Amino acid sequence: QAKKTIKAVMHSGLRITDPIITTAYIARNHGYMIYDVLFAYDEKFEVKPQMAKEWSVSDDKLTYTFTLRDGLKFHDGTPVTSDDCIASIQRWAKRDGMGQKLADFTKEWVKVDDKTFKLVLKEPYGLVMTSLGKPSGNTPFIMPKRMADTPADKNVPEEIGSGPFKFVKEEFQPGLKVVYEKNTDYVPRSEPVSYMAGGKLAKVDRVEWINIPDYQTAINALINGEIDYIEQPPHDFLPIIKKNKDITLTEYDKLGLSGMLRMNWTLPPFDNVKVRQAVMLAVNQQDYLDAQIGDPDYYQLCPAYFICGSPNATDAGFPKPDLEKAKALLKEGGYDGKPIVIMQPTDLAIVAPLAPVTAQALRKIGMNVDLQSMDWQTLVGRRAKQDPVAQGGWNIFHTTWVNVDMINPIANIGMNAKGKVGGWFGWPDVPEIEKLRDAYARELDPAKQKQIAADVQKLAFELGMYYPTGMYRSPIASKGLTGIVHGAAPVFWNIEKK
Amino acid sequence: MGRFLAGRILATIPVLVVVATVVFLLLRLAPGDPAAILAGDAASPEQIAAIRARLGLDEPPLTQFLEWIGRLLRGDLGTSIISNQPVTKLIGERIEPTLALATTTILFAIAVAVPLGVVAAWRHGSWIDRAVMAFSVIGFSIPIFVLGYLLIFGFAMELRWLPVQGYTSIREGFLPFITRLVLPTLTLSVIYIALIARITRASVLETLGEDYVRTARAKGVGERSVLSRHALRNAAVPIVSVIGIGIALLISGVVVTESVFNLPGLGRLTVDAVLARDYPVIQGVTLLFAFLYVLINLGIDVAYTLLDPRIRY
Amino acid sequence: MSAPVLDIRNLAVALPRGGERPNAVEGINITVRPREIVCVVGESGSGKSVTAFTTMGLLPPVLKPVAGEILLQGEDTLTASKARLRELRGSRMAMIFQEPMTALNPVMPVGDQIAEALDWHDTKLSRAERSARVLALMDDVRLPRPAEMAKAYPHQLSGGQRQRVMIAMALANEPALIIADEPTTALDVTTQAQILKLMRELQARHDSGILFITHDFGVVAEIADRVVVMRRGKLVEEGTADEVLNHPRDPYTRMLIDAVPSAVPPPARPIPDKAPLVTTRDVEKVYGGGVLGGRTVKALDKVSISLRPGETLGIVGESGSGKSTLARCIARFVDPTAGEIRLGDEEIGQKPQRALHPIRRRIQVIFQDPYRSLNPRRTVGQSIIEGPMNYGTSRAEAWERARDLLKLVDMEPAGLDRYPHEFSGGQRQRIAIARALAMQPEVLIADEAVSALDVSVQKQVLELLEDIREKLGLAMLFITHDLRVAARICDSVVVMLNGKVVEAGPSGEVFGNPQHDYTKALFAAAPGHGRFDKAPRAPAAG
Amino acid sequence: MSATGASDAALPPPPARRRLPRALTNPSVIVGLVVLGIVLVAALAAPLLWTVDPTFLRPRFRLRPPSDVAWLGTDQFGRDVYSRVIYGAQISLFVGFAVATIAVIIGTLIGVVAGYFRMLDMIVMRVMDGIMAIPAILLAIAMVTLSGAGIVTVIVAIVIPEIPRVARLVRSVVLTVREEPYVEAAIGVGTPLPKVLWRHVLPNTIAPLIVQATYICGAAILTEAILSFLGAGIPTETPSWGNIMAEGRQSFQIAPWVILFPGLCVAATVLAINIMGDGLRDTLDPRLARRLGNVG
Ligand SMILES: Nc1ncnc2c1ncn2[C@@H]1O[C@H](COP(=O)(O)OP(=O)(O)OP(=O)(O)O)[C@@H](O)[C@H]1O
Ligand SMILES: Nc1ncnc2c1ncn2[C@@H]1O[C@H](COP(=O)(O)OP(=O)(O)OP(=O)(O)O)[C@@H](O)[C@H]1O
Ligand SMILES: [Mg+2]
Ligand SMILES: [Mg+2]
Ligand code: NI
Repeated sequence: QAKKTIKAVMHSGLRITDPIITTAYIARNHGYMIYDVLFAYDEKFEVKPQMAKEWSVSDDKLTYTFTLRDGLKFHDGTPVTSDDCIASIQRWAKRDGMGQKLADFTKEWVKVDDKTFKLVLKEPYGLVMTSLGKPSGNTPFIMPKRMADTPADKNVPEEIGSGPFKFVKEEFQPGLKVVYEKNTDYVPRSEPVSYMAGGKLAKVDRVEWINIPDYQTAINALINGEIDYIEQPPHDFLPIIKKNKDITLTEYDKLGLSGMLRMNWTLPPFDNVKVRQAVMLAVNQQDYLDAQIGDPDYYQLCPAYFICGSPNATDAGFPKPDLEKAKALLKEGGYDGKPIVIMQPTDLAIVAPLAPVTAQALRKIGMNVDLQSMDWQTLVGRRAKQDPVAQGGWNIFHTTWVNVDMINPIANIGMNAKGKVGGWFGWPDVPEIEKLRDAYARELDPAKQKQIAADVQKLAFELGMYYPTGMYRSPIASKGLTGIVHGAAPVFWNIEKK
Repeated sequence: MGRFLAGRILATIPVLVVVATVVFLLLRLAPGDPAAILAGDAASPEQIAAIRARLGLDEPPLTQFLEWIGRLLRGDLGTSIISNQPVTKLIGERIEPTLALATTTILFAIAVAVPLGVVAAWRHGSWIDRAVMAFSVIGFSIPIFVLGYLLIFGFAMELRWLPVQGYTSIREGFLPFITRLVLPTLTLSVIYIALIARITRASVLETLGEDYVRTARAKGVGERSVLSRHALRNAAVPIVSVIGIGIALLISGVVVTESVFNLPGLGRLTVDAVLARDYPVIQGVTLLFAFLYVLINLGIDVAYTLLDPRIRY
Repeated sequence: MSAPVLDIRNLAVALPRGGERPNAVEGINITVRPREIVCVVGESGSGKSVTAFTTMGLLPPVLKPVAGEILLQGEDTLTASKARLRELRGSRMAMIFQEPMTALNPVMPVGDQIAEALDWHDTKLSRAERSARVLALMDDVRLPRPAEMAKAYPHQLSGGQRQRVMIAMALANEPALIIADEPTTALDVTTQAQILKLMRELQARHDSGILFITHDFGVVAEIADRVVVMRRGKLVEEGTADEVLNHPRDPYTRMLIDAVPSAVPPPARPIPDKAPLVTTRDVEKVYGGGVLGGRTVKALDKVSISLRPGETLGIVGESGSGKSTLARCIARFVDPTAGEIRLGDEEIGQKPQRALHPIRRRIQVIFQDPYRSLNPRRTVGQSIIEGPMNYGTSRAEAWERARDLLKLVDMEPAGLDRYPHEFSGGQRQRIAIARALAMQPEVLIADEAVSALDVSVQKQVLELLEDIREKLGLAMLFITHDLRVAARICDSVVVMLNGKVVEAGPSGEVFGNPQHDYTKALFAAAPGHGRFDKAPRAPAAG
Repeated sequence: MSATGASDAALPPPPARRRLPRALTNPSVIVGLVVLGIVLVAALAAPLLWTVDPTFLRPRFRLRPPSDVAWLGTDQFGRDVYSRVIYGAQISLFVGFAVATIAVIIGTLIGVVAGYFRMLDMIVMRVMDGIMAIPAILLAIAMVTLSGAGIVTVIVAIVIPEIPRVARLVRSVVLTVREEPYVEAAIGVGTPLPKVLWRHVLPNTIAPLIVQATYICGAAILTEAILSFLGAGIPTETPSWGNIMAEGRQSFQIAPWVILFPGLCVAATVLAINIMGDGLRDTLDPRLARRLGNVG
């Protein structure tokens, strides 16, 4: 019988195979192919065991005990042990934001036996399971200890996991093609698939990720049956795809993505809160989404920093566009007419449209804008600079995120308010917000957590931490496939090919 | 001749040194940081700095340069920062499609353009001449991706004769290999056909006025032979120059075609590497290009001597 | 008498509008019979080549035959189809062109070029037969070592050898008619004599008729059975060689014949006894070698000459003997390998190119190949005024001088605005002379400067040069292979062979009493030896 | 008045000027000139011809087909394609001409030097080989940091890799021309070397250079598009035919008008330049006349 192969075009080519060293989403997707996780979210955003058979927490909320399922094996044949899990999580905790927070509260990880291990906290922490079940950004994937012992700032040298697919090293061509084969030794859970949780059944023999840089070609290839799956066809192509009856569009990720406008708090004029507030009032999600997505079926205005549709969603403090007030604030803020450098990454189709919209909005309230086009790498290099604009600094950049990474004040990197040291690009330095985030982390009661999140949001909108430019969803286009999982990432278990 | 060849091949060494240095300098001038792309969007500046240190990117440029040169002398082009793969392996994987496309394109372009140019020159001023000239001018001005999409639309989507995209190695059989190259070759060759046809027409037009052409006619030689053996042979030097320039252009300049038809070639590797600031890959690829160009130009110069016995080195 | 191979009847060919006359030729009647050589003579631009090309069906598209017929063994070539014409060309009629330099395909071995003439008319030949035929043909035309030579490219052959290849090509299919358009003009006398002899011989063997275009009356006297004289597109006289040469009826013919210089030098002129203007001592020139190695040619071997103001020194010798090389060394187009060259008191042989600017004005060269020495993209006027303007003459003045000079060389000043390709060979040569004179040089080097001219113009030019020499005290280095011309104009002569001077002395002595064997052989080879010598030097009454 | 007039009349007008009007009677030159003229006028008069500000975004009206409001439709930001194309003419023509001119001038200089001075040939041509190897995008990205994204940067980045190609072409012509007797003749009448090169050697390169220059001009306009697309081109705020097409490439199938109109403009311009170039060459090069006359 012929091998069943899915040929998929992902949103970018896989080049870095270590999903811990990088936050690149393609590496995360790769991670879900070959690695497995201890816990995963189900469709109600509840954390469910995956590799773990069961877990328990002590009454003082300080000790978490985890037991592994039977029959878990890495692709090289060795069984998965507690050592592997501890090493993997510790490596992850060095890179991921929430992992770091967890590490701050962690006293130690203790191996009980090959299948059982314990996490001992210094003090109670509300996000232990949320962190361990984290479906995106850096996901705590479990790899063999020898790989997990690689320093966290160095690429792992191998691609060995315990997930439902195996990496075919000989056929890997970075940036071009990745090949996965069904892991026949994989023991899936018996529960049905639910979001990222449940039984991961590989129903095809082989998955090939092919990087077709030209979407026009990718779609033609899909129509012609040369490929089966496109992860993120640009929205402008959806009308063409819809005309084709045998192509299905699957909105697998209800939370979707959203864009972010980030100002540089360390340089004038955005070191002044009034000027930031003016910007928050000048811009308008509708324009961004129209320019970026266009089709209202796929976008959503969302006043929540922590994402509409997530437990923390609220509209607290969301600025209503008000040009007059913005102009007034600008004056009060003492804006001196110096050009504002907005960086536009023209090689990144989904981010590129944001900057011109911002530029036009700022011009409307009388700001002087210098819109500079560059490639994404230049932007990435330049946004790290804290120097004045004249020496290569910047004022505004935009980027986009997968919303599942934004759903609470800890995970949401835009809420990092640690300032120039330990903060994220733009470097807002707001101790109150950091205090609130800390409180959120310690809070064990979901209802109270929600309240703290709302407080964070209110304050953050007021100070202009960043402007969310609106939510949008990117459907998967596929032909002849069924069972595409609705989850936080495009995963290939459960998919059947006719 | 032997000495000439040896001299020219030796001359590649300074070229490579110059290219290596210039590219290295350019890379340090260009902003961007491979460590940042490795770390991803959500990484903090501190994490990026750690990766930089790990990669040795925070050492003084001179040290890095010397280190790289040192490894180069040992025949080691280094390892990609991003994908962790040896540069030689990356190049090895990508060179075949590019060479294949370049070869088919050049062969096809020559096969079409030279006869067109000759006929246009022969029938100077006639409708054939005008048609050839019009075609070659239009060939100059259609953006290559538009042509690519149109061909895909026609041959792959409507007629379904050919696949839309992809590349199959020649090792897997000639037929699958060539069917996937037909459309890219057609797309890419239009501009070369235009260029070569024009040069051929111009050169042949000039040689047709030479005395030896008249001599050939006085001998009663047939027109076809007058055109090919006398006029074209003597017009060959500029035509070969242009073909050589064309090959050089092809090898680096096929990014768009490679993207449109999803061919895993060197053009895309270069652009990817530049956009990701994957220093070792960029450096390796440019060195390879420089070496190829020297070889191509050497080939052209040798071709001159074969085509025109008066030229000697 | 047998039927003519070629019978041109009342031919007229129209010139494009705006030409100097409505028809290039009109009312032309020429008959060539088997085993007969008919020479066509006439001034430059008189339509000799046009007649030949019309016969071959090789006219450029701008020229159109408008009347008459051309019968090749009874078949009209004017009305023949293109395919038929192609069949006829090469097989029944063949042509030998004036310039062996450019008439052969430079990138094809000469053997193949000869073979090609066979291929197109005798397709049944096997490879071996074919190459045997080629070698036989090459042997026929006395090319040395045919087997080797067949693989050589034209640039590896001497001018005479190339011309022989052309002849072999023309003879390949034993054509009934051979048209030769000035086939020996570019060749030295010895080679010329061999070629003429060869043509006569071969023609006798193949029963061909030859239409021979030339302006050299020596050649005419040597080979012609019958002579046709043309002028301004019309036929002025026709008759047997004896009739035309010895009893010309038409005044124009008489004028032409009178213009033929005598091979006996006139009595020596008094030369003012001044210090020599140009002297060379032991000049050597080796071509080739250098960084890349390769074959070397010693083109000059210890050549010493001297030239006084007002004196004309002739250099004669066979092709490749180093005449042009010597001229080029003196004019410093090439750097002599060794030896000394002085201009006045100044040593110029070793000066770097940068320092030569002042000297260039004083030494001028008239080149061997007039067409290629004029930039095809510049008008004649531009070419002439270039030099004077380089030395500070105003544009207006330079133009004025150019007009005068053009008149001086017997051309319309309006020609200044035309391009070189719009002139005939002779006219181009005159332009080149005008260009050199425009510089008002002290030393004039004329490298085959009058070889391409018809006798009447040649005479004018020679007189012109003499006149200038007289007036300006010009020193002239006169390179020629035409011994008559040398005798006519040179005060003293140097004979060169293989890069060496084998004999030197006043013209009277050298011509009257040649010492060296080679010099003797050279004089013996001069065409029309002994003819025209006693012809009166004064123009006949018209 | 009459006295000076008379002496002036005695001088024939300089030949180059005499030939130009003759070139103007060549129909292809006229057609080319007219088309180019229209494009140039459109470029220069752009502000008068706009219907709206070419940079004004109206995201709600994105990708609208041509209508009486937006004559040539709108792009993905709802900007008016017509106004952008008109405005883009300035930039694109400038880039095209500037690149072609600079590449031809510098390339010719280098080619002549390499072809005429054999000592330098080896070195110069190897340096050229090296320059060709440097990817244009890398150059552009590095240039952008040095001098900021902008037209000058783009022009320099496109010009540099073109120079070796021109140089090679010119060199090959010079190698053959330098042996021509008329070059020697010019030296013989004391023409200084620079003038020899200028008058006698360079004109022979014109025919192939016209072909090459028109090619470069068209290619530059398109290369600029690719650079824009990769973030190293002219900022997208400043519309050029290249970056309009680059932005519109994504929506090629649903909104073909976005690239169709700038594409047509590029094609028409390149076509006009080519036709004109060929026509000019045919009339200005007296050697072509030689093909028509071969006797003697
Ligand atoms: N540029 C050159 N390179 C190498 N050899 C040369 C070169 N020019 C001339 N020669 C050789 O030098 C010798 C003398 O040539 P030169 O041109 O001086 O002869 P010439 O006496 O002028 O002959 P002709 O009567 O045919 O013009 C010949 O053997 C020729 O092949
Ligand atoms: N292609 C041409 N276009 C215009 N006129 C031409 C052309 N070829 C020749 N002529 C003219 O035709 C006339 C005859 O020229 P032809 O070449 O037959 O002269 P010729 O007798 O061979 O002279 P020469 O002895 O100088 O070779 C001349 O007036 C010449 O200007
Ligand atoms: Mg000579
Ligand atoms: Mg003639
Ligand atoms: Ni033409």
